[in-house]
Amino acid sequence: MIDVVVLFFLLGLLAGLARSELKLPPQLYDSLSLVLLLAIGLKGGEGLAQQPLLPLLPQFGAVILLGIAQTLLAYAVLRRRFARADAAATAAHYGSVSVATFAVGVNWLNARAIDFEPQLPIFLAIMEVPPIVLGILLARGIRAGTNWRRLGHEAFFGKGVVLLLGGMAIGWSAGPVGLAPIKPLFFDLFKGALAIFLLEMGLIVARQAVELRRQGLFLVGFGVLMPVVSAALGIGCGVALGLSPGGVTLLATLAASASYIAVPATMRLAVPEANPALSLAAVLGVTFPFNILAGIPFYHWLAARFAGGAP
Amino acid sequence: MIDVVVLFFLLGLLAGLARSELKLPPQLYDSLSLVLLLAIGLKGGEGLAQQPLLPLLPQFGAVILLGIAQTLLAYAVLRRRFARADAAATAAHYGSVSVATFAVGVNWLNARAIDFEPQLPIFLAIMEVPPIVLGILLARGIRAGTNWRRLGHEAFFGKGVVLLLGGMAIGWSAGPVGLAPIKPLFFDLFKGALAIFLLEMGLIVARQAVELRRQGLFLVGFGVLMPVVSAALGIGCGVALGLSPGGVTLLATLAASASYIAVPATMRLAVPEANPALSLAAVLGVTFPFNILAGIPFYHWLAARFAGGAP
Amino acid sequence: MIDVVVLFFLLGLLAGLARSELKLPPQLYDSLSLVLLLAIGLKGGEGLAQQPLLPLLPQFGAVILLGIAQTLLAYAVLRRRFARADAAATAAHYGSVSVATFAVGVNWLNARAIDFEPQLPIFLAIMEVPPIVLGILLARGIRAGTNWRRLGHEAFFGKGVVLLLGGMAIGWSAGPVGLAPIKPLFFDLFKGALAIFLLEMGLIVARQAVELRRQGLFLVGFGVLMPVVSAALGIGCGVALGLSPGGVTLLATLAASASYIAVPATMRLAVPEANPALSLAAVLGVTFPFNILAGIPFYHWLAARFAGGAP
Amino acid sequence: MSSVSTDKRVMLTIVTESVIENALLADLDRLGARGYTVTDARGRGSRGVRDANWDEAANIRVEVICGRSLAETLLAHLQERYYANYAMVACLHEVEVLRPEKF
Amino acid sequence: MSSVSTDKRVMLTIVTESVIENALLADLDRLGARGYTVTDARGRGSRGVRDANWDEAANIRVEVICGRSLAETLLAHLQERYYANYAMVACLHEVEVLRPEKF
Amino acid sequence: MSSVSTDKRVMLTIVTESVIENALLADLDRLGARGYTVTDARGRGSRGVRDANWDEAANIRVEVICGRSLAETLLAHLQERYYANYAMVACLHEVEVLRPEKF
Ligand SMILES: Nc1ncnc2c1ncn2[C@@H]1O[C@H](COP(=O)(O)O)[C@@H](O)[C@H]1O
Ligand SMILES: Nc1ncnc2c1ncn2[C@@H]1O[C@H](COP(=O)(O)O)[C@@H](O)[C@H]1O
Ligand SMILES: Nc1ncnc2c1ncn2[C@@H]1O[C@H](COP(=O)(O)O)[C@@H](O)[C@H]1O
Ligand code: NA
Ligand code: NA
Ligand code: NA
Repeated sequence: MIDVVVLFFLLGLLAGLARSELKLPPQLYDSLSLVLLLAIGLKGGEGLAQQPLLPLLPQFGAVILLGIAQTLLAYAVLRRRFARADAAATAAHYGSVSVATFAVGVNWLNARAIDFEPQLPIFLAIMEVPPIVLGILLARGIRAGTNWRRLGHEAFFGKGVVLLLGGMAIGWSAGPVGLAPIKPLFFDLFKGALAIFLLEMGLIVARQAVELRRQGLFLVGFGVLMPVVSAALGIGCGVALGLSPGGVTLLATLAASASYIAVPATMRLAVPEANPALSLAAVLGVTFPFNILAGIPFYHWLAARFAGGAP
Repeated sequence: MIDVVVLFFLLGLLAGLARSELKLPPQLYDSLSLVLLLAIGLKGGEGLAQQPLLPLLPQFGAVILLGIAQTLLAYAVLRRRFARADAAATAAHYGSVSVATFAVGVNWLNARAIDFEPQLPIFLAIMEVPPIVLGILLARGIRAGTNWRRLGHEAFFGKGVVLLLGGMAIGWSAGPVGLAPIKPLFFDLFKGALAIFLLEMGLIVARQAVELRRQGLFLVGFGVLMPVVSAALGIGCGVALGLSPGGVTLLATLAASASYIAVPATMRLAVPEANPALSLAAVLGVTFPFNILAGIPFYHWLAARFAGGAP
Repeated sequence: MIDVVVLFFLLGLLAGLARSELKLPPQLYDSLSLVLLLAIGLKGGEGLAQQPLLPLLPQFGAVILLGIAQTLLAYAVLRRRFARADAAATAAHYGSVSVATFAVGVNWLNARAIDFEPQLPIFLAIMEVPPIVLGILLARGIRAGTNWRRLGHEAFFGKGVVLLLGGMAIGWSAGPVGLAPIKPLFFDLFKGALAIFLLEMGLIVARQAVELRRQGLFLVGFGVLMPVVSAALGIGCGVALGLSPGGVTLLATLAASASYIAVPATMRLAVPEANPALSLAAVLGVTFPFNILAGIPFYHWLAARFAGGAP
Repeated sequence: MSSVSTDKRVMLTIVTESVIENALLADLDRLGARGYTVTDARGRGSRGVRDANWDEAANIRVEVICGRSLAETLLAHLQERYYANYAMVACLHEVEVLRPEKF
Repeated sequence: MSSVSTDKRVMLTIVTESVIENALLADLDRLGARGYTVTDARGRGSRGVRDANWDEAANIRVEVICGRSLAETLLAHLQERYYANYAMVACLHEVEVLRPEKF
Repeated sequence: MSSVSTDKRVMLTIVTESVIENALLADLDRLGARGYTVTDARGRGSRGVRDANWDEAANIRVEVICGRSLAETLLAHLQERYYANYAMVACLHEVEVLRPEKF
């Protein structure tokens, strides 16, 4: 059966396609994403407090390489059809990751009582930035024009990274007992908050319909196949790292996901000649709905086969 | 004793009348009304999942007629005093329904552990629109000038209807087990959210004081008597439909309630020559507070006598 | 160990100092402060319902005098260095109180299961205004120019006072049973809401860094010593009133706290020649962080010694 | 003399009730405006205080840069269609633009 | 020649701290302005960055359409009453309006 | 004749994508603007509807009061740096100010 949070996404999608007057206050959307990011971070940090951190370092290297491989692959495919700037910018979206997709994956696993490693939220945080840098290099080469310092700062101290890593640090140092008093807000409300967040995502996705129709089949095909291939890479990486089936599923989900917040904002500044409508139509119009409706269960089915858990 | 949520309304009212600086962020008000609408819908849909839907169709017809009867009655009374446009626009407000009043009614019944039928939220959704259409016809006749398509779209895909019916569809297909993870937000927080919502309603009602004083006694009298007569019609309708005492109470509350969101917005566009201050002074300044302070208990007392439950 | 809510403050502070892009929607901040104020009021009112009110009147007089004494003391110290308007305005900030600091104190005591008297939130409400009036008098004398009526109205019907006293009135008349349905929002979420609120406070405090560096050591010294001296006065006052160790701690915290909402807004209007950056740098840049990081535990240690509870 | 070569156009500024936003923008479209900018506003005028505390009492402020003749067409339309029944104020002033063909 | 007959008035634009909104609007009222429009704003000027991240650092932008002499009275009042102590900027420009009796 | 003595300056109004707010304001700074005012906006233009429903589709409206020559420098910079790739519209008009040395 479809998870209830996904039903909210479908409601938003239908309302948007029917051109309903339904709108969410933008500040509600911002507030929910703040709560979701902090909650994911807190939960991960709580888990990390119970294990040594040093052995994780090689895993971090591996998932960074995973993101870079995806970006290069996407660029190679997209370059056949699009101008260099557009190919590079879109590739960066696909190399990077989406918090919303990750949250739906976490929710999917929780609903089925499938565990995953606590370092997954760290993967989420560190996989965001490298594809952005690579995308800019692919688009522009190492030219004088790029203000790397500003870009670096915006990437590393962006909202998402700060909230995720900050939440992890708090969860890590407070531990389960310290976190108890704030659990009613961050943990008990997580799924309700995710539901409302996905309602808005449905409305946003619906707005991509026009652009998608204009761009045609190539983009739709790319938007479906790219995440599947990425998920396969992610599964390979996860199995190689020895993650549990839940962890492999979530790493595949991360790989399959494509950014629609941090990357578009940064690319708009760094590669202005790229058309943002193109990337967003693929990411939001195709890949995001594909992942949350069909991808995650499929990736878990694959993960379970290869990582040896029951599907 | 007065319910705690009504105390919040009184606090807002007093603060407003004392011209306090107290203001709620408009986005908080919007967010709360979104949560309330979804929660009412989810709850209703959850209930409907346990019974066949077809036998409800005649009930839907009956409550639509109820709203139309109220609109015509209100128009006949108001036309004695006001211009055609004003009478028609105000009548549409009274024929239609108010989510906030409904929510207070639900809360009142819940606090007393009185059950009601799960289709009541559907009544809420389908009673909103017909009086709007009728009000426009009363004001303008079937003239060329009215863009019925746009109005129809705005009415049927308006925020309130989409959230209510969407919430019901989700509640219906997810069922109690599927809804469990989002209950902490939508069900446990319902009354707290309603309390803050009513605080803002109190502030809004207080702003009607000046206009009300200007309009004088006729409007005050209408604002009290119209809901009582409507509630009587609602009780008759509910008893005829064989609803439980709780259901009859809630249908009477719906009938007695008057719209202050969807109707004013639509009427402003469709009947611009009507004075919106007039309708809002009656609806918000008199009828809404009357219903939540005195009306609901009174309607329940009546309902219990006629539908045979203990008051 | 540091309380988890304080960790959120530190996260905001670090993010702000690192010039992160992290921002909270201002409406979220307003909404949280509304919930916190109401929750503090409700809790206090619930407690007051169980005791006679008349014996409290002398206590109210005592805490008003406490605030006035602090204001005069602060003025005397600041006048040695600053112009009359600046000294008076800053003194008013220190004589008055801060809800956020109070909330952190409440949280600190709750986490340690230390009780305090239910009238403390009333102290919070009545200690806000008198130092404002005194500050204006110190700055301007009793001149014709001051619109006392408007100032009085803004002070007594300001947002904070209305929500606190309104919440108390509701808590008082509803009692524990009546409040039960809204507890999930106002009580269970209190600490989570406080955590997010303090995250924003950290960002706000970080913005004071530049101004603080410009003002130099005198202001930093004042910002640390003034609350310590005030807390000592508060402890004396609390012990004299016979409060419990928790109550003495909280009264000391109130005394030590300095306003950064009501007072700056009123002073900006009433004493425009005072430089608001100066007061805010001291209050937000030094005193607020000092109180929540080091002050509260220290005041409790002192309170426990003098009021005779176990530290 | 100008170092960049600008052209004259007219800026039409409209302040009105936000409830008619959709209808008004559709009219601007239909009458030929190539673009517009909208901001949320509040205010006071002959129809009283509109403090944006809730939707019914919120204003919008719309700006259209266009040629003078279109601006006058728009203004005439506003006067005929909206002035009687809605809180509305509108005014014109000249502005200099680059890329005049855009407006 | 104009196809609609417009009249000249003046638009006074004021950007200042939102903390004085009530006081400023009361002054405009008292000095005879028949209306005004307010929007929330942020900015930078001689008193530093005011980024609207919290109430103390928020700006408002107020527009008043009126006759030139009232505009100059208002401007003189602003200068005398607010310029020294508050972050404030004000400027005037001519606008064309319909219904000149309204302003 | 004026009762208060005002001076002529120019008001540059820019409407563009909010994603470039920081970069644009840094440019204004660097090129010598002494201040600016920003409001949030939405709109429509040659790059389609920008309805501010989410961050990517939000606009800002920036105003700079300054001397004509700086305004033209800024305008030329905008044209060169932003016009090709960003949704942007800019225009100038004359305004009267007190304290001309401030701008
Ligand atoms: N003289 C004025 N100057 C600036 N804005 C005005 C003026 N008069 C009215 N407005 C604005 O236009 C809206 C509608 O005006 P009215 O139709 O006069 O009520 C008001 O709410 C104000 O926002
Ligand atoms: N040259 C300028 N152009 C446009 N707006 C300005 C200018 N200077 C100042 N402002 C605005 O006016 C506010 C107060 O200015 P100031 O008193 O110079 O700090 C600033 O926060 C800006 O929003
Ligand atoms: N003719 C116009 N009048 C007023 N604002 C405009 C006009 N054209 C464009 N805009 C604004 O400028 C933004 C960017 O315009 P564009 O680059 O044409 O898409 C739009 O989203 C509108 O907010
Ligand atoms: Na990816
Ligand atoms: Na009704
Ligand atoms: Na104090």
